[in-house]
Amino acid sequence: MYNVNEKGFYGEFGGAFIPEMLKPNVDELRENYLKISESEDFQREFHQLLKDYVGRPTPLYFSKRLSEKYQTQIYLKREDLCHTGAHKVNNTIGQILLAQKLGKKRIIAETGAGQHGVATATVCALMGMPCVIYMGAIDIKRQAPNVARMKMLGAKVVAAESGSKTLKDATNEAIRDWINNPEDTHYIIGSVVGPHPFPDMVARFQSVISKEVMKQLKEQSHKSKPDYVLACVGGGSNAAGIYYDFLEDTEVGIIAVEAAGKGVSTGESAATSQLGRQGIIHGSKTLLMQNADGQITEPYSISAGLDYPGIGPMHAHLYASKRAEFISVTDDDAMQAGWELSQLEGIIPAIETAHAFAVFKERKFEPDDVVVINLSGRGDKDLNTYMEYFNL
Amino acid sequence: MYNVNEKGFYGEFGGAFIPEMLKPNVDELRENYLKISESEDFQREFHQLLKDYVGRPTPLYFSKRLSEKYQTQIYLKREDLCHTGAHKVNNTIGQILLAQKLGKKRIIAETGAGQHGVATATVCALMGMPCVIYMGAIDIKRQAPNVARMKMLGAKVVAAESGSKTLKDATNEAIRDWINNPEDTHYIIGSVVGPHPFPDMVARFQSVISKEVMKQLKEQSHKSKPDYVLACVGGGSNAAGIYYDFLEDTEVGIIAVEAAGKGVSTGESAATSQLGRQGIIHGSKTLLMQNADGQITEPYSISAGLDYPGIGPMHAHLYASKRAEFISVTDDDAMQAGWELSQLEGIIPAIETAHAFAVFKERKFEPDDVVVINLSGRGDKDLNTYMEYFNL
Amino acid sequence: MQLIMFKKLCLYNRNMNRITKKLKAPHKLLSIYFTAGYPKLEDTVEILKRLQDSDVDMVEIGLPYSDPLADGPTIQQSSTQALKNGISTKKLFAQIQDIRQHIEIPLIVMGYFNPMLQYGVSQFCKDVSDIGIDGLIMPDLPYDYWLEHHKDDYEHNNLKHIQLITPQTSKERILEIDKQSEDAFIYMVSSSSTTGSQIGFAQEQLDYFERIGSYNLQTPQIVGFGIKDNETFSQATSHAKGAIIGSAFIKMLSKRGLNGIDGFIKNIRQP
Amino acid sequence: MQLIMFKKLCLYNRNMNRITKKLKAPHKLLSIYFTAGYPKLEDTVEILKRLQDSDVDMVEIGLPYSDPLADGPTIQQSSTQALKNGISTKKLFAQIQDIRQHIEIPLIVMGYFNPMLQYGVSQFCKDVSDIGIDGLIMPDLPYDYWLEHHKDDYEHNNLKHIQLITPQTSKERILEIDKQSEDAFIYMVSSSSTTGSQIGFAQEQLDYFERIGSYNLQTPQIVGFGIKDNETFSQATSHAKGAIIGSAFIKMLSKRGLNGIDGFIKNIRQP
Ligand SMILES: Cc1ncc(COP(=O)(O)O)c(C=O)c1O
Ligand SMILES: Cc1ncc(COP(=O)(O)O)c(C=O)c1O
Repeated sequence: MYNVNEKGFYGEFGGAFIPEMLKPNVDELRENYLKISESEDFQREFHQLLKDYVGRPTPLYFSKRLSEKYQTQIYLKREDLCHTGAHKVNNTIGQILLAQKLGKKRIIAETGAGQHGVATATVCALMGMPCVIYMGAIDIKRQAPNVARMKMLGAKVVAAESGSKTLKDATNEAIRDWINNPEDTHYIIGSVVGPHPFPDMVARFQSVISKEVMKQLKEQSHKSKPDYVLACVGGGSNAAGIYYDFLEDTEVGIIAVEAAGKGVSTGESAATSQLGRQGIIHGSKTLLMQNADGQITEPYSISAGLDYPGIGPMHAHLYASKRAEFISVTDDDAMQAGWELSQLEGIIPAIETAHAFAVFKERKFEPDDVVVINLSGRGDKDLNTYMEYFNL
Repeated sequence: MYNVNEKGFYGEFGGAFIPEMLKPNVDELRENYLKISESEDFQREFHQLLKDYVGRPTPLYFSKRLSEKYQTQIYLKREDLCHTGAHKVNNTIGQILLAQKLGKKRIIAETGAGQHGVATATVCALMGMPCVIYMGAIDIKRQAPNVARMKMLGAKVVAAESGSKTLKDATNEAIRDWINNPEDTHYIIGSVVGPHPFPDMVARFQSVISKEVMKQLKEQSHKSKPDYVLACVGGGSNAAGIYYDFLEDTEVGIIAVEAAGKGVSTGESAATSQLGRQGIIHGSKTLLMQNADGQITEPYSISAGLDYPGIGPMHAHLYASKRAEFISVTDDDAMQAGWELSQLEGIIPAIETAHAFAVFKERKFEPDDVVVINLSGRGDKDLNTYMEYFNL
Repeated sequence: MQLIMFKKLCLYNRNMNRITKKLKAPHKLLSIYFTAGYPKLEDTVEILKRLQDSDVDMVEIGLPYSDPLADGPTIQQSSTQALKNGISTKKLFAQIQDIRQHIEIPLIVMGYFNPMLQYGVSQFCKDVSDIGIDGLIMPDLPYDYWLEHHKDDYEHNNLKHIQLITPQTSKERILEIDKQSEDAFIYMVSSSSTTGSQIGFAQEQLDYFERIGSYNLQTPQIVGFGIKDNETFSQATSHAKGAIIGSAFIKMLSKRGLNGIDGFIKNIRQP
Repeated sequence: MQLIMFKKLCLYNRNMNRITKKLKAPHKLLSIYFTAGYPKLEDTVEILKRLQDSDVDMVEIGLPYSDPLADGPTIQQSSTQALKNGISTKKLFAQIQDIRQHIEIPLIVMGYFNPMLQYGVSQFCKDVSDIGIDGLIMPDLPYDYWLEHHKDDYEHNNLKHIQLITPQTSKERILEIDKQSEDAFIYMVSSSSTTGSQIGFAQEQLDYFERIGSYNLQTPQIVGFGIKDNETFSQATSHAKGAIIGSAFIKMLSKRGLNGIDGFIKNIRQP
């Protein structure tokens, strides 16, 4: 009911609104992704790498001090401990293996905050494949450490100089590259966005998160399933990962946190579900921020990874169907939540992730509720922003 | 034979050469550390935190591409995946628990590269304890991201303005603080240095590394134990950790890698075993770099974490007894090895760690040899240095 | 009076689409793409007039989009500039509201699906048809989706759906598109690429042109992407009914302005 | 001739250590610590002379060390400066080689264990004894280690080992140190702290002085750390045989130079 149907739609969202030039690539992927990724060989190789290379399973950590402070049972799913520092690598490991099986020889990707770019450059180094990362010219400036990491890993970083020079434009450039290199290249998209089958494929690779949560919670808590799963939503991949195995179990509440930027109604925001309307972005029908004319508008958030004018079609459907509760959180509240987690638990979260933690100030939970929050990434890449914000 | 004796000595190295003012603190620790840390309660709590908070066990990863390149079987012990980015946190988790059991209310530590400072600030946040980190004024400048992390974690960072304003002076300052606060304060030293029982205590907390290696190797390789364990040596804690359970098994070769800086004989080096003589530093008798007069000389290495004029007494003994093979590696070779690991395996190591990887260019192994190398930390903190060095 | 004449004209159009009629001409067709509202917001109509005066056979009016992912840098930049100039769907429609009083050659609107969707697909079709537009090229409106959801809207308004094919499009699919394209043309993308990214034609492309020729499709093909001068125009049209020039025209416009149009077109026809 | 006289003097010293003798004096003793080679490299001897001329009872000559971890910032900085000035163990010994021709008050060398170790412990003891030094304070040479390894070296050379005790030192240990200290004194650290970190004395410290007093030790105690003026000197010596001034003296030196010595000392004795 909440997952993708055979036509690639989540309710009325999804599909593959792509130029004819992309059709062969997308068709090839659609026809093969399940066959390959569900095969025993693939699964073995995928899980071996997740274990030995990425460091999975990531812990499910009971946060005693946050739980005390907010009078509920808070568990942190530690994706920040993944190799390269965020959940993004779960997906890139999956896609690079798939690309290999499809005989691809070259990888491209887009990146905003640089986390997906680093995760892609990493798996390309691992597999010895050439790699081109598109990144908005503005993001290249504000995420310098991640640019350096990509270069260390042997990737070519290409500045997207078009449009607003941020994530959406980097995505356009990556799609253009794919159009121009239809045969030997695989495009590793970094979130549950883009034309079908990307949203479903990425969600499946990320679903390892909810599978682990399910198992770990049984071992570690008095409940066999969470009362809530909670995540920030940029494109929506870390959220999809922690929701996945709970999607159809409506006893498990789903909470999605968007970036309100300076405030939902300030004109500087990325709260897509509040500000968006149905439309088409990067090949999929979903909710997106646009003007009356259907021109995509530029979102704003202090965190480069949430600074995206759309959300994945799965999330659009979760919103429209009211399966998920959507909350939006300002820059300031996110920064304070990041500060609080650092000081209370010794974990400095990515600013994207910090948005999810700001929920506890806005919304009450019952003392007995088990709330599992996806700690999607660590804050190393964001130290400059934290330093400036808090005057450290 | 190679481990500490009941008097706190490794062969002729070790002991506790401390001012009378420190005696009560050190005595209290010496009398209690084993009783507490070997207790069932402590072990349960320690291993629970290592699992749920630190992310242990860290993977043992077979490096296919390095193994092919160097024609031997290379396994990487992934301490870079630990929470906070290096092995250092194994020790700080252990010591903070110990400090709690001893009723201490305040924590101090020294730091060079900032990794130990971050690991200490982290566990202090976790336990809600105030924390002061001493750091050389020069290191504060060159390791800005880690300074920001410590501050985010609520630690007070105090600049050591004395002497050469680097790690050794920060250590002096921390010792002075301890002298001035003998009752409520625990000093979490960051390596296997300092007066007995610190070297032994830190080595025991780090020994989780070799214990895991032993178990993982049995599951993952055709051999039940490594032919070599290999690590870089600053103070020597990551090395002690990976050697520990193999110390007495002389079928397992032990290789220690020191920082040669610009070259052992250039006057800008930190290759203590080559350049040092027996002496006393920070309360322990060991090998250290000093002039004829017994004044401690300033070491040099591109990596702030290896930039220490001594080595732990365990390592001095391993050197003197020829149990370990000591190799020294220049800045340039280390940087190249860091580059190579990034490009071949998608892992950007700390520059400290990169020194260990430079061994493969200097020393041949048999094709069938199983060489386990301690990947002690990740390179996020070193991106600036890499960028400048490689002009990225 | 004028209004009645205009309506009659529209009625006539509904009976025989201008594209269909043009495709029956004996010569090779030259079609020009330009971005509405570029270089200046109010240039749209004047460019159309000059193109017709230069004997261009057909024009694609680009409706600028913020995220034109099938286009290369030249068309992207012109779109960004046009949006900055203030172009919008409504503004364009207002500009060309009376266009059929001046322009007789077939006119096609080329854009992206999202602005059309926001306008309302049916309404969009009706309004462009009322203006006198003959067909639409929407690169990111997939053929199958169009077939299922929007074919009727097009047909009710006597609008042609111009479908792209590329070197990677399967023969099977091409034959099916051929069947559905009726009296329009197939937009034959010279290579798998975004606009403006080709430098002349390689043997590979000529082979592809020939291969498509060998299918003996009922629908004429017009080649797009990579045509920029007399040579590439001749190559492209040696196997197809015509060719479209886009990026090269925009580049010329941004260098030489509207006064460069006549010379540019003459050069294509006769170097 | 001179040499013979000097040797005789030494011989005499070996029989009755100057410290032992001085401790028998009826008044409260004032001992001054200074860093050799500071402010200027060659100031060492002149400072000694002026201290004796000002009626100081005893002097601790600081042998500078690169890593003086029991010292606070004042003494650290003076050590760093002295090392920069060129002081070394050998250089100091050369400077004070003939010191007993001028100075009669007891002299103690205060340093850290590593330079002594590098020099050779036995040789170090022999050489300082030959110069006429009466005792050594090595804060990081632990009492038990000294007892086990180096007591003989000291005794052969008629050198006193001056042992520190602090408020945290157990009674048991103090009694044992008392037994071993023979005719020397115990260096009673006023509080657990590095040098120079105290600002006057609190009740806590006075209680501690009293507690030690109540043990009725056979060895006299001299208080160090935190004495800086007449008031603190009086407080300290109300429970002990004497007191040592270090940081306050160095601070004065760095401000006023050698000419400030006499006034500083007079001020301590009589404000
Ligand atoms: C740590 C972290 N969390 C979340 C996101 C947002 O992406 P998504 O919504 O796909 O998880 C990013 C994107 O860069 C990220 O780096
Ligand atoms: C990653 C890493 N490895 C190694 C070291 C050296 O310390 P040790 O020799 O105690 O492991 C450091 C010190 O900061 C470090 O950060």
